[in-house]
Amino acid sequence: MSVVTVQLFASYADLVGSNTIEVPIRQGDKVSDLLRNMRSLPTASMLPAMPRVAVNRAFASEHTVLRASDEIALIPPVSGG
Amino acid sequence: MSVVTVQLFASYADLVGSNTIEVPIRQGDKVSDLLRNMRSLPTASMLPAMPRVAVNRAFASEHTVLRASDEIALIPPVSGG
Amino acid sequence: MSRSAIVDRRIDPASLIAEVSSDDCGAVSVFLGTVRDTSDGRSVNGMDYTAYTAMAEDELARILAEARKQFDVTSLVVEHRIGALALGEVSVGIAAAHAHRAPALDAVRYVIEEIKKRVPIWKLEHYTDGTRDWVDPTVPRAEART
Amino acid sequence: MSRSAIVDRRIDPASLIAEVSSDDCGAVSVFLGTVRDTSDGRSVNGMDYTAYTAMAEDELARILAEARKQFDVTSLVVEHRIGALALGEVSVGIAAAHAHRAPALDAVRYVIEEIKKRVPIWKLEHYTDGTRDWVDPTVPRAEART
Repeated sequence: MSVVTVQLFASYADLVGSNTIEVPIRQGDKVSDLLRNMRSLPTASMLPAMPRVAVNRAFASEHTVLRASDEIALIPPVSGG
Repeated sequence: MSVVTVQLFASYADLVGSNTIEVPIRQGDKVSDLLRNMRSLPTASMLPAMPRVAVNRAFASEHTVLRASDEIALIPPVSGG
Repeated sequence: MSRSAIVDRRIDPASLIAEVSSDDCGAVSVFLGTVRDTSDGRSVNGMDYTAYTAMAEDELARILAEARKQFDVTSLVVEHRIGALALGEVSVGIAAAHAHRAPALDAVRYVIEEIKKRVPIWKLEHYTDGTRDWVDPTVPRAEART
Repeated sequence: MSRSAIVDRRIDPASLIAEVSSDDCGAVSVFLGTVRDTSDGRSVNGMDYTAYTAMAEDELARILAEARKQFDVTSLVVEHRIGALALGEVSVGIAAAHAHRAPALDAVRYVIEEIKKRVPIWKLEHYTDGTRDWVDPTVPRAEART
């Protein structure tokens, strides 16, 4: 097991009370595993079960395999423009 | 018979060598009659047979009935914008 | 507000934007037509725009009225310039504002498309070879037009 | 040219227009998003825009690349502002130039539609009753959004 730091923004940061959340992952884990692991954390209880995830500054699918060095973020529904 | 002054613009004015052309009409004549009368004028020989016609600053159909007081113009293909 | 005009001075896009903007609008759309250095493959160094001004003003006003009705846009302005224009100068400026983006974008497109079809304005292109010619969009040319 | 940026200063539409304009273009299209005084029927007196800036810049660049390819537009610029904005201020400015009008208009519309879908920027509305709320376009509200 290692731990990745997941960036939070806007409403998600407000819901968690922090700009980041630490989530444990195993080697070979995918985005879907990260989200499952995250749901078991008490600090993440307010977050939606299936948020959009960005890996290395691009939207990722649930099948994307994660590495410890990846830049990972949860993306709330966007409202720019 | 009376005579109406028809305004010419752009390429049509160049073709006729004048900004206006005088065309005879009868009471009750329509736009189609005006054009037929115009085609018999030597000065109009360079103009197309069926130009777009504006009456009182709006496009008119060939069925529009003309009055001596109308503002009449021939409208070459427009190229504004 | 709604305003249309044939002008014989420079068109200022910032003024058009300021004119349509208001706090109840969330979107402003702008279109500018400018003088291009090429036309139908020929090299251009200027343009004269001439109009049947009285009718052109009426026709522009009718087009704005149609756009206001069709897209529910109330803030809409258009200016078309006549006279001699240099390369890069703005020949037509259109601005629309609306609470939401789609009507603002649609209204501006409608106005420029209708101007191209029915406003009695004509351009005389000046070519770098010294010749001049009236543009006739009804005659097929080598290249699509702006 | 093509340029995208997240900025924390005023957006100047005239600068964007100047940036995309050139003598080989006959058409410039511009879209501005501005802060509106009403949202979902609630009275608004300001807005905070926040971004995942690194990704937002990448995503804007990807959108411009798509627009350039899809519409053959090479002159395209977009700036999105973050921070505190007052009513009427410009939050996003997009400008495109092309030889002809259709690609310039299409490119600008594409860019604003894609920004609304996928650029990680969020707005916190300030209501005149003193409350604040993150805007969530995925939640149905009383009124369509800009």
